[in-house]
Amino acid sequence: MEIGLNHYLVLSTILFAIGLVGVMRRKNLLMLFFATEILLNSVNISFAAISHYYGDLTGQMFAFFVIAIAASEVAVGLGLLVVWHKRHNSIDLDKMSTMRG
Amino acid sequence: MLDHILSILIFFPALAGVLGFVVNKDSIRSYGVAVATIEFVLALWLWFAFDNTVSGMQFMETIALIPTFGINYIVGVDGISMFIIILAAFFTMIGIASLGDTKDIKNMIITLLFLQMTMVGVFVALDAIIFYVFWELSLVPMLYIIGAWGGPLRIYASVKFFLYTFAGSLVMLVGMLFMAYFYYQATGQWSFALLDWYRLILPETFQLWLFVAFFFGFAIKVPMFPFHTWLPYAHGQAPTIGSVILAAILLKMGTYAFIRFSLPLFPDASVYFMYPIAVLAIIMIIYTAMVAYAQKDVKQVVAYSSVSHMGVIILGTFALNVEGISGSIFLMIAHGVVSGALFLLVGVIYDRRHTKMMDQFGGLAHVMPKYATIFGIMMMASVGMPLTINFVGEFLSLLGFYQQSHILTLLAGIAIIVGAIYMLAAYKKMFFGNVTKEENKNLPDVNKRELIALVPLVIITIWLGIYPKPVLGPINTSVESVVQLMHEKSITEEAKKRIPNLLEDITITKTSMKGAH
Amino acid sequence: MELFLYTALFAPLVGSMFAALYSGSPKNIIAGIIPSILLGVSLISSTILLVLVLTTGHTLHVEMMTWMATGDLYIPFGFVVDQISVTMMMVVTLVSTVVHVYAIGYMSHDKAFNRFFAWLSAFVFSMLILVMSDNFAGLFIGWEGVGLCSWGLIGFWYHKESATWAANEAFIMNRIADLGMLIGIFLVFWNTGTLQYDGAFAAMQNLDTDTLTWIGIFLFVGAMGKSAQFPLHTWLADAMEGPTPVSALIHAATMVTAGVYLVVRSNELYALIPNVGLFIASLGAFVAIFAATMALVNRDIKRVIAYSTLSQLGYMFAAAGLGAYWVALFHLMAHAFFKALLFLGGGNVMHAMSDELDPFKMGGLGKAMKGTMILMTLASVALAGIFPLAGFFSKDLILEVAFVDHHFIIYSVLLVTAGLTAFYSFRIIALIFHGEDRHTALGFHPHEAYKFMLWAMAPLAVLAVIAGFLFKGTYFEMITQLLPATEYHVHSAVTYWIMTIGTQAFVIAAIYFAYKKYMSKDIKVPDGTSKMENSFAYKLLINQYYIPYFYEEYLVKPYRELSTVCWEKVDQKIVDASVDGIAKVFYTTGVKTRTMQNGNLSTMLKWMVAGTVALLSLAVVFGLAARYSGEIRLFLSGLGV
Amino acid sequence: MLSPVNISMESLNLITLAPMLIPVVGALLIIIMDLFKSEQDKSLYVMISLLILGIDFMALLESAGVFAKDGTVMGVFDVMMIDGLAILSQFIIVVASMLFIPLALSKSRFSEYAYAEFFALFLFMIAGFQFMVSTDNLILVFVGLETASLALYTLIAMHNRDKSFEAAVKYFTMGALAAGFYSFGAMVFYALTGSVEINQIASVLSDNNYADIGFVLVGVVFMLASFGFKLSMVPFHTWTPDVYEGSSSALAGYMSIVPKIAAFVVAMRLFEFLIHSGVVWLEVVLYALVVITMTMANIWALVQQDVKRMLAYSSISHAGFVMAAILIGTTQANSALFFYWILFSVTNLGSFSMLWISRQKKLPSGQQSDHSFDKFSGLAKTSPLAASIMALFMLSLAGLPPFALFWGKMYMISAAVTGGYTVLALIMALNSAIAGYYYLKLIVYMFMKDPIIVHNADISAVNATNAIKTIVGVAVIGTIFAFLTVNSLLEFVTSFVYNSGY
Repeated sequence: MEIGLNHYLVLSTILFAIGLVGVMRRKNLLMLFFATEILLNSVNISFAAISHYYGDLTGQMFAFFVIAIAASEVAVGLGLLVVWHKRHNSIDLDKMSTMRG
Repeated sequence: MLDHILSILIFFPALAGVLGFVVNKDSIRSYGVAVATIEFVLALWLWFAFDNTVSGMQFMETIALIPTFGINYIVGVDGISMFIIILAAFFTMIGIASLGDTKDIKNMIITLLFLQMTMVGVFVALDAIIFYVFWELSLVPMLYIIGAWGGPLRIYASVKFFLYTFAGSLVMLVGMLFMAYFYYQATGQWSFALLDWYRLILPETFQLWLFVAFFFGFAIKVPMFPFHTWLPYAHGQAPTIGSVILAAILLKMGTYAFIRFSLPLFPDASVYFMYPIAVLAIIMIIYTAMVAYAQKDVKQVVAYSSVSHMGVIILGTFALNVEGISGSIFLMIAHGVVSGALFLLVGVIYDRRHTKMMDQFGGLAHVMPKYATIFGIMMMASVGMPLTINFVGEFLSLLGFYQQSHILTLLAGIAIIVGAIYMLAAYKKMFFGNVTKEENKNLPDVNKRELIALVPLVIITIWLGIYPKPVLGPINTSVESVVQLMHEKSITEEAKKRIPNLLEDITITKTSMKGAH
Repeated sequence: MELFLYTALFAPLVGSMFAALYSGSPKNIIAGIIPSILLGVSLISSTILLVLVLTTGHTLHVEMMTWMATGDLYIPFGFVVDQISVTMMMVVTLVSTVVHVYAIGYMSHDKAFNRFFAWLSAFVFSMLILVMSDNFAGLFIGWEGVGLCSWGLIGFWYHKESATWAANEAFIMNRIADLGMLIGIFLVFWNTGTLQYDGAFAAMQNLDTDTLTWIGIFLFVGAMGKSAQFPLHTWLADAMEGPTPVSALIHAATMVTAGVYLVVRSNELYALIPNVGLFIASLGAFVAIFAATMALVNRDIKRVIAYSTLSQLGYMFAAAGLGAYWVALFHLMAHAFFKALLFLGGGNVMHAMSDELDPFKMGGLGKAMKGTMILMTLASVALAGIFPLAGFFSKDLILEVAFVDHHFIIYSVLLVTAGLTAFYSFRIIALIFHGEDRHTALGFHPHEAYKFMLWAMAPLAVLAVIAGFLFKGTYFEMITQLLPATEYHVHSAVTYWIMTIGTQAFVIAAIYFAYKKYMSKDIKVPDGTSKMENSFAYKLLINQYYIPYFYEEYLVKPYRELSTVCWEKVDQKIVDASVDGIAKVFYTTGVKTRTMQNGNLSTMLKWMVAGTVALLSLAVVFGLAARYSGEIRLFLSGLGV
Repeated sequence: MLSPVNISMESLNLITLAPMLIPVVGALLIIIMDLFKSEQDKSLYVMISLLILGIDFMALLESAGVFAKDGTVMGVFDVMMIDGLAILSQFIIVVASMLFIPLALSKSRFSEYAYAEFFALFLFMIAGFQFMVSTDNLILVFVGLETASLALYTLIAMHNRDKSFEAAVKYFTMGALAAGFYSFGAMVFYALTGSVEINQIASVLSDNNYADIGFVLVGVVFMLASFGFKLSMVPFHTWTPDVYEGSSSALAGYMSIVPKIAAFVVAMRLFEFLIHSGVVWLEVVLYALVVITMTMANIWALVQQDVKRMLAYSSISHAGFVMAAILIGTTQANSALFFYWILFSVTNLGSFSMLWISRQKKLPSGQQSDHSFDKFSGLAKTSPLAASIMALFMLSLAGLPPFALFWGKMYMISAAVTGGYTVLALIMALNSAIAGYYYLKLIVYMFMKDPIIVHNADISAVNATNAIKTIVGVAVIGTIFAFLTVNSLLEFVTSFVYNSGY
């Protein structure tokens, strides 16, 4: 059998789900960021696939933008992470709950 | 100037209040008295300039405010509202004049002046939103007065007062918006002007719903059973001046609004809800009178008594005939005068003994004869003795409602019994018997400053009791037009039957007049 | 002529105000004299009016000003002087003048002397309003006014708990009746369209009987309150807490007869509803004997006289109920004279005995106070209805009325009552003035009252004697121009004589018996040991048939408790608590659910995902539903939905 | 063999980019200045950004004029879309920013304002928001959204206190998740319709009249989730209170206004057509979201001990209140949205600036948080004017006439009424009543209690400068005399909304 659109979509959905689970389960900030990356990239896959399926470039354009944004997000995120680690030398989420209620 | 007299009446006190911040603390009282007196004189001038023969609105002013949404600054006065305005001005005056030495008196007087603005505003507003603005705004100064100068529970009391009324009036606001929307559907343009709404004839179901919506706003303000529980707290905690204004004017907003909005806008609904509301009113009358009898705090007695009297006012309003409605309006004024005076009197003794518990007193008639006499007169007025101001109102209200239902009136009439019971009991506890408490032995009798406030009230009580015509006349003229409007607007047979058609009645009136002579 | 009307009406008011000016200051004789003089003026002008009415037969009707006018309602301050009201005016002004003068002496030692006269004159004014006004509303003004004044006067010595209690009781009981009256007035207005007597009565002629009956009943309820008819009678006896002149004026001569006046005034109404009339008559007869029995055993002079007043009121109502309005009015007048006299005499005795009221502790006072004895005896004779004193002409007339109208039960009841009346009146006379001297032992030193007080009482005495045979004719002439002139003649002279003489004999027997029983040597102050005092009947009577007890236990107490419940349970626990409850619900939800915001990032993320998943599942469900809507509909239809 | 692309510059219509480019240029300018001479006083940057925003404002007026003349303008390969909503929202964004920037001139020094980057980032953020609102292309929306958000995270973090870092991290992480949702949602729509332009998506969907509604809904769900996050709809709101508490009061006030309006506009573009084409599911879900958000946020606000957190929750509930407009979807409702938000921003900026004014550098003993209620107790005694102003803002937020927000509330409820959502109208009204309690709570503390904490300085002035006072003054005047401007504002807003077909 040859790989159709749906396979891609299913794959990306599965990846997205994995990402979500990661986001929920991970207590380590770094892991959390990885999870979000998975989320975004899973979407990229399907964008590429769909744009190929429709034969117009919009989807791929979108994918490129997503990649760019993901990159910049990582930049900001890591920056925050580093500062946090400097101050508390831990990147555990559960330590991070001074504000509540 | 006379063309803008109403706007002047509204905004003069507020302006004076703003300027009052400048006035030195020691002379602020005289400033307040001066301002209030000017306001009162203006109000009297309004009365003299008022044309008693005209039934409609007078001194109307219209300023476009939000024409795109049909909100305009429209004010006007007729026989129904005029006297309450005068009363408001009067009570602010004597209230400030009789103000004892209170802490930061400056804020108090300025607050009172702002309160006066809102009070006058409510009674002259002829645009629903303007009415609503003043209606809500009046909560703030009262909140401050109770909360800042009140007793131990003052914060609870003031917040309860504010939120309870606020919640009710928000429902009313929804009702108003609906009303405007219906007007929009009917005429294709937005309008919140009352006089426009009067021309609108709604199907009965709409009337019922809208009536209910408005009812919440008004009933909580009145306050009608079972929405009355904020009142005892407010009165119990408020300083004397606060209770006086609250009882004399603010409560009247509710009953006034019933006559101004509910009756003419929803005649059929008014008829439909007449019996339920009458029953509520009767519960108010009897039940609260009993509660009043159980009180140990004389101020609470007066507070509950005013709930009881408001019941009679409501009853008269929903008599839906000229006698009843005129009576209820007159009773508003009467109750304003009497309960205001009673609260002042309670304040007098509170200033001397710093307690309001009746078991602390007894035999005061020996030590404070003048005080006892004035209190006695006011008590008898509140009990509804003929030739006092209250009797006219109660008599007319009950007389009016008797046309609608005999048995309910009979029940409501119990008011004159239970009223006598709690009032006489309270008076006996406070004034009769021998002076038992040592600290009561040499209490000073009422002093000049207090007499300034009390004597005019006594005079009004008697004068209007013997000769109510100057007040009753204009009221009657305006009420007749309202009733006629209701009769013409009403659509159901029931309503047509219940609400008299004055144009026919005129003949009967003539005959009865002939019979009279 | 209007001048005299206004003078008669307002002179007392002026007097009252004058006295009121002094009410703050210590006793001042002026404050007593001026009102008395003004009352004299009022009396004179009433007399002039009486003469006018008598001679010309004209009646006076003035309208002073509008009181209330709204819608169809029009109530003026209007006053009418016709045969009825002028009679009442005479009675009121005369008796009150006497009482005022008397009170100057009686109250001379009271520090609240001035206040007393303020109240007293005010009372006279409201009484005059009551009898002179030309419409029901005006009547109601006076009605409430006299109630107010009686409240102030019963509670005159407000330091006495009993006095203030009695005052409030009187006021509230009257209020209960006034409600009935008010309803009656409403009925009159909505059915006749006016409250003016003439207009209303004219319109009543063509109303259906039911309405009229209701009007009649409600108005009479009002009358019952003021005239202390059963079951609203208890306040009258307690009202004796007031100073004696008050009892004489208000609770014997004038106020309590207002009810009778009302019935007489609305005779045109009651003429149309004889059933109600009959009920009134029966109630009157019942009250007559009911009160008389209580008077038999009571050991308080004033209360005895009060009960006798009550039973005499019963007579009046009996007459009025039977349609003999003029007779009722006549008895009202006569009774006013001798009963006031009796009370004032009682006042003298009280003074002499320094406010001791138990006749058993007196005895033989006749030596010390001859004048008082003579006056009181006269009054009692008149009350007993011995020829030729006033009582004979008025009271026996009522008996005749009952007889002639073939209401034999009423007749016999009233006859028995006549006997009882004679007995208890002379019981106290005997106990007070004759027999052993029991007071010196108890350390009393009685003395006769001031001369001028006795002189003040004299006119009443004279009237008590002559009012009957002198005035009856002229009175009849005058009154019957307004009231139905029903002559009551027993058809055969024989029966008439038998009746009259029989009655007289019966009464005299009763008097003799009273003297015999209570002048005997072995009368001593009862101490609850004697057989009679332990008998059931005695207990029943001395406790006034346990009616006050019943009221206290089953009306007053429950009301007090119920109101406490209303406040503490209903108002605070239910109504208010529910309001606060709503607020509390919101607040507690806040406190409970704020934990959702526990500050932990992964919880937050979980919430976000959870929300998304929830929406997603909703979406899927909806989507499937949309896709398979056909099948679902089929399925549902299978279920018969 | 590709054919050469030739496109006329006119059709590009680059002028539509002007309003967004101006802040970008300004940001670059600031950075360059910093390169040449660093450690300059913040006032310089404040004034420059103010000027730039002023120019931006001019450009907006220009495009507004264009719109008024000949309707919606497309540009740059029809990616840009300058319609009424875009212009209105940009007005709000820019004006709010102009009101915000001067707050940087606080008396006590705060680290973030020392950096030129702060202002540069700020301008970038504004540009991002402007892009976000002035397009219906999901890509550009995404780009704008992320630009703005990333800048915002950094701004929060620059406040340089533990709490602010925590806030930044939280906001960032959840933002990343939201971004994921957004892109997934966009993907679904793209998959369904083969387009990322909202109006084309709409037309395609309606052409095959929502054949596979299920998938549409999946897309909608993800969009709802991501915008729910931006608009802090319950249960996507959890970040809001923490972030507000963590960041400086001024920035918090800003965050309660500008990002939300941008998100509102996009949400409006995205959901309106779905609702109008009768997607019942969305209607129901939105209804539920709106009610829950309003009510729960109010309830949580009741129990707060810190004024700032209280205001955070209150702004959540206000957002929910306004979200109702999108549910109702009539022209009146949509214009009510903007109308409400304008008045809301005036009042809310005012109240947050009052907090900002009273912000101490370090906490006195006995005071739990920066702005705990105890801090304000008895304020009326120490500084009556400040207390009265604060009270005024509270009353306005509570919707007490005739202050600014009342008119917004009234018009919004009226929109609900005319839209046939009676029950919703009642719920909205009663929520205002609940809200009344916690606004009143602050007034009670200020006017009816005696001072609890001894402040060594007058707390109403610890951080006050003329600049800040001016802002507060503007807010006060705006709040009190709103009723004079309401009419023209309504006409303006309504015409713009109506002409852009919403």
